[in-house]
Amino acid sequence: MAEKSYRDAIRDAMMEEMDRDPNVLIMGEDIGVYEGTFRITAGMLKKYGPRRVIDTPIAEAGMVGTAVGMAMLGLRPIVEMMTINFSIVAADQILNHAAKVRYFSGGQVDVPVVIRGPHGAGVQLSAQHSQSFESFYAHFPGLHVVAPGTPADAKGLLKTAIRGKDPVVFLESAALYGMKGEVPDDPDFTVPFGVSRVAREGRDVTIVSFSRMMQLSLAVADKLSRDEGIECEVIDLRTLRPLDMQPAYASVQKTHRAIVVQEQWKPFGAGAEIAASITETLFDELDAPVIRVTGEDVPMPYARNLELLATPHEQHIERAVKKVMYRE
Amino acid sequence: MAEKSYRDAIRDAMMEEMDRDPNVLIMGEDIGVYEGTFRITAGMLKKYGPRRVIDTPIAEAGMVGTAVGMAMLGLRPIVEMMTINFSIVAADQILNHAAKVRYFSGGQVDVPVVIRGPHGAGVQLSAQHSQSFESFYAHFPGLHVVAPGTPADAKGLLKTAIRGKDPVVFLESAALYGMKGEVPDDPDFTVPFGVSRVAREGRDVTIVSFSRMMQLSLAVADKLSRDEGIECEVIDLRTLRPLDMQPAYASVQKTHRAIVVQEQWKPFGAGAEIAASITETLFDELDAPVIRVTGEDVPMPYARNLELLATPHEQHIERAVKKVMYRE
Amino acid sequence: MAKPKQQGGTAVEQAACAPEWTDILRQMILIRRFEEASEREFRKGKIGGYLHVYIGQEAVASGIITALQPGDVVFCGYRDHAHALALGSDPNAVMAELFGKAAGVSKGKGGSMHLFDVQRGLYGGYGIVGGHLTLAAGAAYALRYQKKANIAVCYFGDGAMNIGSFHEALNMAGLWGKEGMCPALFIIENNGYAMGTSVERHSAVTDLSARMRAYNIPSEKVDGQDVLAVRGAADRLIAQIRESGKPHCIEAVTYRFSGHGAADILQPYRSKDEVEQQKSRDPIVILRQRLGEMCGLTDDDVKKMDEWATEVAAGAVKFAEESAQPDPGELFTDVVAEHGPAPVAENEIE
Amino acid sequence: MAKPKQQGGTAVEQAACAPEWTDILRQMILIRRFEEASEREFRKGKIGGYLHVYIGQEAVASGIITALQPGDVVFCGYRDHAHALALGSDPNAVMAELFGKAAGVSKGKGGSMHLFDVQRGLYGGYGIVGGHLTLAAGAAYALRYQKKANIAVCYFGDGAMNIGSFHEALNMAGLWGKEGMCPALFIIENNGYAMGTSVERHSAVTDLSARMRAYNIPSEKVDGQDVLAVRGAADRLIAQIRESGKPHCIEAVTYRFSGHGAADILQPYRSKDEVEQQKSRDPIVILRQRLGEMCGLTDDDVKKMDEWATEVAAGAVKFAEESAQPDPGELFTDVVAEHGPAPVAENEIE
Ligand SMILES: Cc1ncc(C[n+]2csc(CCOP(=O)(O)OP(=O)(O)O)c2C)c(N)n1
Ligand SMILES: Cc1ncc(C[n+]2csc(CCOP(=O)(O)OP(=O)(O)O)c2C)c(N)n1
Ligand SMILES: [Mg+2]
Ligand SMILES: [Mg+2]
Repeated sequence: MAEKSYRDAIRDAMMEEMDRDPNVLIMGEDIGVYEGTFRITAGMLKKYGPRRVIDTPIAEAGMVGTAVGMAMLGLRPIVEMMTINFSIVAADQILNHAAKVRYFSGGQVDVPVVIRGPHGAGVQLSAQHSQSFESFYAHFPGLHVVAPGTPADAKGLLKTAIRGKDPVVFLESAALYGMKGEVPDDPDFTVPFGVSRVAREGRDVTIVSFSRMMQLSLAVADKLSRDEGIECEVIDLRTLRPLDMQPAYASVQKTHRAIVVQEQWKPFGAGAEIAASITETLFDELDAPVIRVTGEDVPMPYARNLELLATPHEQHIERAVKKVMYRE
Repeated sequence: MAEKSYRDAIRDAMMEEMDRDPNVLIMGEDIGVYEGTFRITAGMLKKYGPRRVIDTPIAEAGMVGTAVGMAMLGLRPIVEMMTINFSIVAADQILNHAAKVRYFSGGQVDVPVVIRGPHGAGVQLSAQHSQSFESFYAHFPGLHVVAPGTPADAKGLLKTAIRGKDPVVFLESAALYGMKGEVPDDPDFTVPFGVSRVAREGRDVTIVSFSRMMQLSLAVADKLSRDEGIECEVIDLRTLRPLDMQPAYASVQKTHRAIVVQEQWKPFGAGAEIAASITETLFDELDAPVIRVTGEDVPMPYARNLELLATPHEQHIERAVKKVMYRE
Repeated sequence: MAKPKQQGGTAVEQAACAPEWTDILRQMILIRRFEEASEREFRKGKIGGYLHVYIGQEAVASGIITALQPGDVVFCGYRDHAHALALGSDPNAVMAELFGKAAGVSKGKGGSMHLFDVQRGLYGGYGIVGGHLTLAAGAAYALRYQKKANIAVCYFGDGAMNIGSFHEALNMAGLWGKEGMCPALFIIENNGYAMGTSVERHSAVTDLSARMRAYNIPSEKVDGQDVLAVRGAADRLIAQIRESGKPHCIEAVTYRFSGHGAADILQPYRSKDEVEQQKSRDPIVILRQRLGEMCGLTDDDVKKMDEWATEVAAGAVKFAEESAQPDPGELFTDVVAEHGPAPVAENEIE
Repeated sequence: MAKPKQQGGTAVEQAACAPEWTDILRQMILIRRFEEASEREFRKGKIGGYLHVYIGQEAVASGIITALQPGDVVFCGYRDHAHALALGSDPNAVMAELFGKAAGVSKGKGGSMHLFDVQRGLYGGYGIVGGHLTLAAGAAYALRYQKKANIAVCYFGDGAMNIGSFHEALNMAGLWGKEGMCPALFIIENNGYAMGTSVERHSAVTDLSARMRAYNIPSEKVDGQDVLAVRGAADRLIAQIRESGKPHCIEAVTYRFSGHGAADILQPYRSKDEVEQQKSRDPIVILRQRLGEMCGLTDDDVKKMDEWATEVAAGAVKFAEESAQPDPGELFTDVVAEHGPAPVAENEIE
């Protein structure tokens, strides 16, 4: 085990897989000479050369589409989106091509493409550059949608993505790039898709979340434990498609109370699916309705004071926990 | 009142508004000379000429983006998507431009653009041509998302869309184009956004739906009433953003049981938001969990036998109704 | 299986009487009869969805694809039956796909617009106009990356040239070509119309080949009704592409004799006269006449080919009719290869 | 307010000593000082998010925008401060926007990348590369549709030319131009790089003007460091565009003296020498010298302009610092104009 940042864990995963398999390559905007706007790809061009570290024009649809073609012929391209916001320029290539070609070809091709990049709110990047698309990508069969919340998961899930046979939308939290954590050294350490984990045990309330909001939930859980003796169990979904709800269900059977935490807009957001699934499955177990903690239903404003109001914070999670405990 | 088809109701709405306001124009692929693949625009080029009925190249992003520019300068463009599937080629223009420019300009512009076209499963159009995008468009603040289920609503809601000041994604059910219904003659008949309606009254179970699935639900409701004396109340949401859940809540307070019916994939689909909202709001009123009736979680297959298995049918709705009544 | 290019010069350099030319004529006649049969079956309601036939454009598929070698890959749009047949896909399996049967080339899951036969080099069959050009450019890169001597061929229509993915794919192809990393042959199937919109009405520049200059990709205009011209250009350019790893384009000027799709009956965008006049340049008749004049091919020879093709097409229909629907369980296969809980049926699958 | 074009020939035809040229120099110096101030405030942490300054490219904004008339509209990318100032936006309101204050041109909701001042013709300020070109083409159509004599100006970078929306917008502009329905002036701000990727590395064809031929849109390359050349081309072409309703393009060859954004410190993609050498062609120095030689503009005159500009920039910073944040309630305004229940706050808004 070594202490690694979320950023380095992602870079290590890519470089270890590139060392391991010559079919793995990476393409994106300014990932080579410029070394990446978030420096995830720093040093990669020097080490692997321009055939395997491809600086592309500003052409997200072109990046994803060419990657799909490469993948159909046996390569394992990783596509870096400078930020995930730009991936919707390539939405058709992701949703109508990458996600469906296996199916409408009757299973004649594998499509091992990893589309990765930072998602979520930054600091004053305003409306076009602050989005999370997990709910919309996770709606589409044929894709895998991954949202790691720790350095270890970032590395292990990315390796699973790169070694797999299917297209993966890999959502990184820009806000977590600097976060440190223990990461196994074993070059074959991987984390399977469709396996959620209990990030913290607790008897009172189940908090279901992923990515940065999972970390925020952990902080709240510790605070509530310390200050009020409330013990929250935090479930980290890790992958939204496939979505493994079993640990959340097991937890709710114990706590009989659950909240869901998601960063972005409430309507038709990821929290809706999670809340609906829990209620559908465990209606009689619930002592309170499943509450969703979400961002405000507005495009992201630029002004810092408004931006802070637009996203959920610890106190909102705390309030929701108490609400399902009828403690407010 | 006159008997009109859903198709003619849509055409009437557009032509009446074009007669009323010279700033209204329509653009799309093969809507002019070809008169539209679904013949919605038949006769319009002849009547209004090529400046107001614009045949575009195959360029969905171009169509939507130019329409946004026109709208910012005071026109009221209607963009016809040959099918809504092609709208995701323009996803960035819809989600990052049309939906957000009012906000990040600090309210300096109106964006009265209507993006309309048939959505949902057809007959053997296979994976790329059979999709419904309501949940993903409805996730984005700044848009209105409309999905009429009757000729009258198709006309009234489209007029509201054309007369409004905001971008609207107007989802038509190709399967309903031929459906007939009473449509008010009043040229100023409009249906407001954000007002759901009770499509059928009933005391036993609330069925919440929209578009074609709402019609299917009505058929099931009549059958259950006839054959088994079960009285379902059917709520037609009509618009998904803004989403008016009040009639559904009022209904559930009466029936204490609800199901949601949606055509496409269950995970992160529209049904999740509706089920989660009902449970959040009326947890103590519910005698059973809210159940979702949905399509199968697979890309749409071509083979007719598989396609029929991929979408929900009357018996599935019927089974869900009985399930929430603990009658099976 | 794609015909291996013959030793000793290209087919065109040889006497145009080489046996291969009779094979090509036979192939084009088969495509014609197959498409006629598929249109008939569509009218009978045996084929559903969209059906786009290649009648009138046969030389564009046959002229290029017969010049390919094993390992070359082909991407095309939804008007893809001819490409499959030219690559040697079993007509029975192609027709079965149109019928949505399990024995179809794509297991009945893709249909007319999504024919795949990867073993023979057919990488599909795509329905979003222009969406597959990026895939083809990437495939070409992959072939070079893998140090293969093969090329990627990408067919697309005149109307596809106005969509963003075309632009992004070709600029990337042009850039990669500078490094010798894009052995791709792009084929514009210029049949004069995008559905009901003529080239003049959808493209600001009507010389479509000239538009390729914006990507540093050389392009040649050829008579798409003359399979000798198409094949001649193909042989020459494919050799260059294999050698250089640089992309090239051919604009095949052709015409679609049938409607855009089987539902396009009225065709308000073109006159009967125009269609009739264009039919006077039938690619099959043109080749048949040339082989007659130059090589003494007789009416009787052609009659035999025709009977054979008619039989194959009829046999394919019979095969498709009689073969089984996909098993209901197929609904859930081929969604993803692996990972996580298998999909659960929402509704009972009878 | 855009300066009305003067009677009796364009500014350039007149003696380049017309008072307007001193105004243009003053404007360019203001832009420079404003951008320097904004970079300083970014370093201090007073400005957040992304900050892209126009230092080195001033002549491209001033040379075109000073040739516009009231009612003309301008669309540009995220590197938009200069365009706002050239259009006459209040420097205080522009700086307040960068600070995210209520007094900002976009109420503090847009920030540096999304400056809007519709009253003065600035229709934004967009952050998705290439996404705004389609808007500009549509705006041009609308102007003609409304029978106005105005034009739409669209600025974009060299890197924006490789994305699909560029292609779709220009082909549609070319088509509409044939009908006289697209009075648009497209300006390529060719500063040699898309972030860290040089033109040679991102565009298969490096003569960017030549690429416009694919859309039947004439294009001229001008020295973007020489405001007389830029303004000369603008006067001539804008007159044609107003008259004909046909789009035109100008490729302004320029250079960005600062990093791509304020975070671009290392600049591994270009050498210090290259930057230094390019700085020897400073558009402000070039104009200042010409006005000196030809019109006897003195160092003292320039010193006065400089002092004025420095003061205005400093005043703008002070104004922005002191002005108020948006009211929390502003979070929910400007989402949509109307319809349905007003948004409810998920979380308490203190
Ligand atoms: C992105 C997209 N927009 C619209 C359509 C609907 N459509 C299918 S084929 C077609 C015309 C294509 O014309 P062309 O590219 O010339 O090919 P052809 O049919 O003539 O062979 C259109 C508009 C589509 N499939 N994809
Ligand atoms: C679609 C999209 N992809 C990527 C980005 C990230 N990005 C912002 S600016 C930029 C470079 C643009 O270069 P250019 O168009 O030449 O304009 P310049 O910055 O040189 O003025 C990139 C890649 C973006 N904003 N939008
Ligand atoms: Mg065509
Ligand atoms: Mg640039």
